[in-house]
Amino acid sequence: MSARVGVVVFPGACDEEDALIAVNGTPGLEARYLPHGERDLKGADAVILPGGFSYGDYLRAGAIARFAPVMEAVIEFAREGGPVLGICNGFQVLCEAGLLPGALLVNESLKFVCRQVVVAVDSTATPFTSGCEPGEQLSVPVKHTTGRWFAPPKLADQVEAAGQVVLRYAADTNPNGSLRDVAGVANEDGNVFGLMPHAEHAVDELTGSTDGLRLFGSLARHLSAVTA
Amino acid sequence: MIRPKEGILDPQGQAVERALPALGYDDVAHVHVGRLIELEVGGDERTVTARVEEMCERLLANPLIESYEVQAAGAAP
Amino acid sequence: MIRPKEGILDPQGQAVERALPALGYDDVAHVHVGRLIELEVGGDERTVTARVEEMCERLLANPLIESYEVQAAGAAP
Amino acid sequence: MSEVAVNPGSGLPPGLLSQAEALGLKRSELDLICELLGREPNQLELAVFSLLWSEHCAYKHSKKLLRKLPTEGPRVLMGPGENAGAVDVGDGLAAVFKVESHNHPSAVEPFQGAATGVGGILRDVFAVGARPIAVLDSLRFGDPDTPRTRYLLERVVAGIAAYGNSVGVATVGGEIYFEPPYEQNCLVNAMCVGLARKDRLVRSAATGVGNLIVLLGARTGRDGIGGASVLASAELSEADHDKRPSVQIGDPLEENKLIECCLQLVDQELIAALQDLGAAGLASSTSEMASKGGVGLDLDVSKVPRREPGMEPFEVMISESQERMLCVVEPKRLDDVLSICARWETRATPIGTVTDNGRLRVFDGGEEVGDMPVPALVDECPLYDLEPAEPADRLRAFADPRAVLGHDSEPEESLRALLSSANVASRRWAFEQYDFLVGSRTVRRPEQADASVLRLMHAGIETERALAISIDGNGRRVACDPYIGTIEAVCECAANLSCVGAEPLGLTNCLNFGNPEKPHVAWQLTRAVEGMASACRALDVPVVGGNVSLYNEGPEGPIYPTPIVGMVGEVPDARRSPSSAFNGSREGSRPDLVALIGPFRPALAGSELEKLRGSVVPGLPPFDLRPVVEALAVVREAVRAGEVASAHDVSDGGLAACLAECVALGGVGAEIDLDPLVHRERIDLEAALFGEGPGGVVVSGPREALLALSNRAHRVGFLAIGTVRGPELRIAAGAATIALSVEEAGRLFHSGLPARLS
Ligand SMILES: Nc1ncnc2c1ncn2[C@@H]1O[C@H](COP(=O)(O)OP(=O)(O)O)[C@@H](O)[C@H]1O
Ligand SMILES: [Mg+2]
Repeated sequence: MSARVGVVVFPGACDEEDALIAVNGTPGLEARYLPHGERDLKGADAVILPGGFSYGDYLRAGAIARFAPVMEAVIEFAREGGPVLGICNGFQVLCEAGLLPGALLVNESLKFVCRQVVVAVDSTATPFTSGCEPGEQLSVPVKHTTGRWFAPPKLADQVEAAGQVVLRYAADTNPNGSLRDVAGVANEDGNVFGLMPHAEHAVDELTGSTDGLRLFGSLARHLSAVTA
Repeated sequence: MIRPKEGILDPQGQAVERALPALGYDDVAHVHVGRLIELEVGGDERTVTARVEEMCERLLANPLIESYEVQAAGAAP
Repeated sequence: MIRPKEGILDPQGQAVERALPALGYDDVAHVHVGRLIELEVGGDERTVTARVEEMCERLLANPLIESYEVQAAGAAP
Repeated sequence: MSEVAVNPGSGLPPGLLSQAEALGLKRSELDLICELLGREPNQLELAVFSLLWSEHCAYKHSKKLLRKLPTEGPRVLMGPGENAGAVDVGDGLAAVFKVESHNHPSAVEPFQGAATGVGGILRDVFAVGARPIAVLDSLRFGDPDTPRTRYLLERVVAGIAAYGNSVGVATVGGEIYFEPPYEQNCLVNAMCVGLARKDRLVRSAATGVGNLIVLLGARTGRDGIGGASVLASAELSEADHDKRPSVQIGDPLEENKLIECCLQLVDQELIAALQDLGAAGLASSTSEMASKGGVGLDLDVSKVPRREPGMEPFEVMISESQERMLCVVEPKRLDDVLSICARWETRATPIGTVTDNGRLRVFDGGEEVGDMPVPALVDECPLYDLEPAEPADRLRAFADPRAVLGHDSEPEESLRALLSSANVASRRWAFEQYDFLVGSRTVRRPEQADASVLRLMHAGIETERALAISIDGNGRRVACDPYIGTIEAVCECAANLSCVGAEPLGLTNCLNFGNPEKPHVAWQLTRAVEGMASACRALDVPVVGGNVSLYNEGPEGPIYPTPIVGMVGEVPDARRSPSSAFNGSREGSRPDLVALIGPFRPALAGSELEKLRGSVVPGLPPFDLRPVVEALAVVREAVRAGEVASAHDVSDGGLAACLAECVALGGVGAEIDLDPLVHRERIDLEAALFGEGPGGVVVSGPREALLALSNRAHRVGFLAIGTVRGPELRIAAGAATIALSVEEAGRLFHSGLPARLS
């Protein structure tokens, strides 16, 4: 039986269907939507906060979504060790919610940037990268205005030391000016992971690349192990 | 201080206004989100204010949709 | 009033600072761009300020990267 | 009600006439309004008439001309007259599309103007029940060296990005040209393509007496009332004036919810008609819905949710507040409709009912504040005949482009200048600001191929097929010859589709011209429409919709006449859509051959090279459409058969620029010999290298495949011109050789635009 992945839908979401397609295209996973007003996760084995512009990204990206009713359940699920993946806007929401360290700032260019980039896997100690090789390079697109990961120096050192940096942009390809080329970070336990690159837009050769499946495939394997 | 002009749609303000009750603040009204630009310019207060107003008119604000107000914050340290 | 914290790169402020000399303002320094949020809340000044500070802490600002300052503007008309 | 007998030409109170004139109505039009009403209009009626009888709503100067366009075809599901056109794309699906201009608002406030332009064209597409899947933008600015152009470009692109990205629709393509005549009056045209189930297409005709008119979406403010504020009953102070913003602000979050809400209403078949609120707001949307349904409507403006206190009824009727839609609902379905709207957090308010009296009656609570016959509003506006006259000098109205290249420049220097020129250089600076991926349909991204390719997938229906989309138009060439230039624009669009293996299914267009009351502008417009009609007939492509934007003039005169053509085509196998770039991966084994297909007869007239030399002269060489159409079919078949690895049509900058792009984008060099072309066409070297014209496509592919293709392509023109290999592009033609390293080609091409903007 496939593991169930809940894809949270906030008002103003954009890439929720793309996340759904990516999950459903991964053997062993099955996706369903979790509307923002839901108070429980309907038995989801993992949760994805997809990309988009929740609540228009008005005020600050992710700031308002973080208070949606469904987030209480997501936070509790994360605290209990459930796998939670935040992609782009989802990453911003997880930082705003305090589930991930640091914050995302406006790109150095001040502009939205949509391009294919290469990221290297720095940590395989998350359910989303456990199937990757350390240092493995993935070709995935980014598309965001607010993707410059930042943490005050002490926090950044802690995050590095604890091995929480999961993805880094390959040398000279950092699209937003993020600190230490960080493209994705996890919490201390590794079960909550946020990344700016859109892994869900890299699941089909026809539309660009399939490297995103490395992440979804890892999750499928992880879930089949824990639910078996 | 740059604000959306009266009568101009302020989607940001609306979004904040709608978000606050969920956090338990249900008596908040008329939320508007604008921009705060702080800068240091040399000169005495009168001329500085006049020059910054000119900057607002020409660059900092969009007079078609925004109004601005200049406040002098005293001499720089 | 919400400002980018000191020490954090503020590309918006930099962009303004770079644009001003082209308009003939070449003695402007330390430009920072923040947000100005104005809202109406009931209550006396002390409690209102405290409540709005709480809103900033929880929603309006992100304390990791932004500092905030609350100013009471007097009773609503 | 006024009882003054109307005696056209005499009895009108002077106040009324001056108000009408301030609103843009002619005296004769006011007389006609009085006659149709049987009395003088009150203030609200005057406001409504003046807007519905404006050029923008009534197409006073273009309606007769547009009848020349072919609009029928076996695949057409909806033609001009609906909010957007629709063609059958098989599997029970329809592709819905339209292009629209937002030129003037963008010239005033480029960010919001462009943003709301995107919002508006999306609404036209989901108004017929289609999910918007792609946006393309067609932009025209002045010389990129002026601060005004840089400001407009930056802000327009940022506005499109802000709205399109945030609403969640991919911006997959477009075009940008820089020419001095657009300096004051930039052009911002946006095209949207959507997908719908064929059996769920919705029309805008209001039907069913007793049905409810329900307003959806944003609250109504005083947006866009500026011009009509002469009608405000109270004296206006400066401060009040500020309350009627001429600039509308877009709210993509509201639109995102509105799209989902409307599509769900359509999907559940809960509404009888749907219509967006665009120019002239409620006034135009209600009267057009009533007109199409042959019914009347009673509206109560007091029910309309307001953003501002103290709005007058006429303001509510003509407000252009964004992100609003109108639908017709049977009373028994109202509760279902309201509950879906609540789910999407979309405001929904019944504001009127359908009647059988053919009148638009407006109430403010219990009081009647307006009563107008619907046909008078929609059908009786006088149409004007154009008075075209060909000017002695077609280009006199336009300033010459600045010369940046000498008349005797060497070929290599010319190629460098062209490749990095504002009109030829890569548009990456712009398109990277757009989300071209959302929706998971994008098979060919910007710059990967001549047309954008999107997988055909909608509402659980998956196919192997794809849609190809392109938008094109070259105002300078149209200025040189409006008839031929417009034909070329249509051919260019079709060529782009052929390069990805697509067959055109339908065409949409936006006619951006100057003041049609000027005889030479009328002539340009007439010839352009005639050219479009000829090209569409030759290609067998129906026109399914479009838009007209007239009076585009700055203080220095009119813009270049600029018909913009958008086309949607069908690709049978999404996996077989080659890129524009040469493919270096087979290098070493047996490198790909390069061939030029088609009856390409390059000439320097109207070319980018002439522009760089500051000497554009009137006239374009005439050509036969039939062989061009045949050549495009040959290319299309070759692509579909998988015979070619790349296909790129020859356009701005001619063959040399085309080849340099194939090299720059492919990261591999080529050895090219243009002597075969020079001999076939008996042209000089410069014309062969940099001449432009329709009907040329550069393809590359494995030797055997191209040799096989040459047999079939022979009759439409096939020249083997070289090989894909090496670290540089070498072009030999007669005694001249051009050599440009791959690296330099890439640098020139990619830095051309950003270098001009910093
Ligand atoms: N250049 C054109 N070619 C074909 N159809 C056109 C053209 N211009 C306008 N139309 C058609 O006329 C109708 C009215 O256009 P428009 O006023 O732009 O519609 P809307 O108000 O829905 O935006 C539409 O159906 C449109 O497709
Ligand atoms: Mg419409």
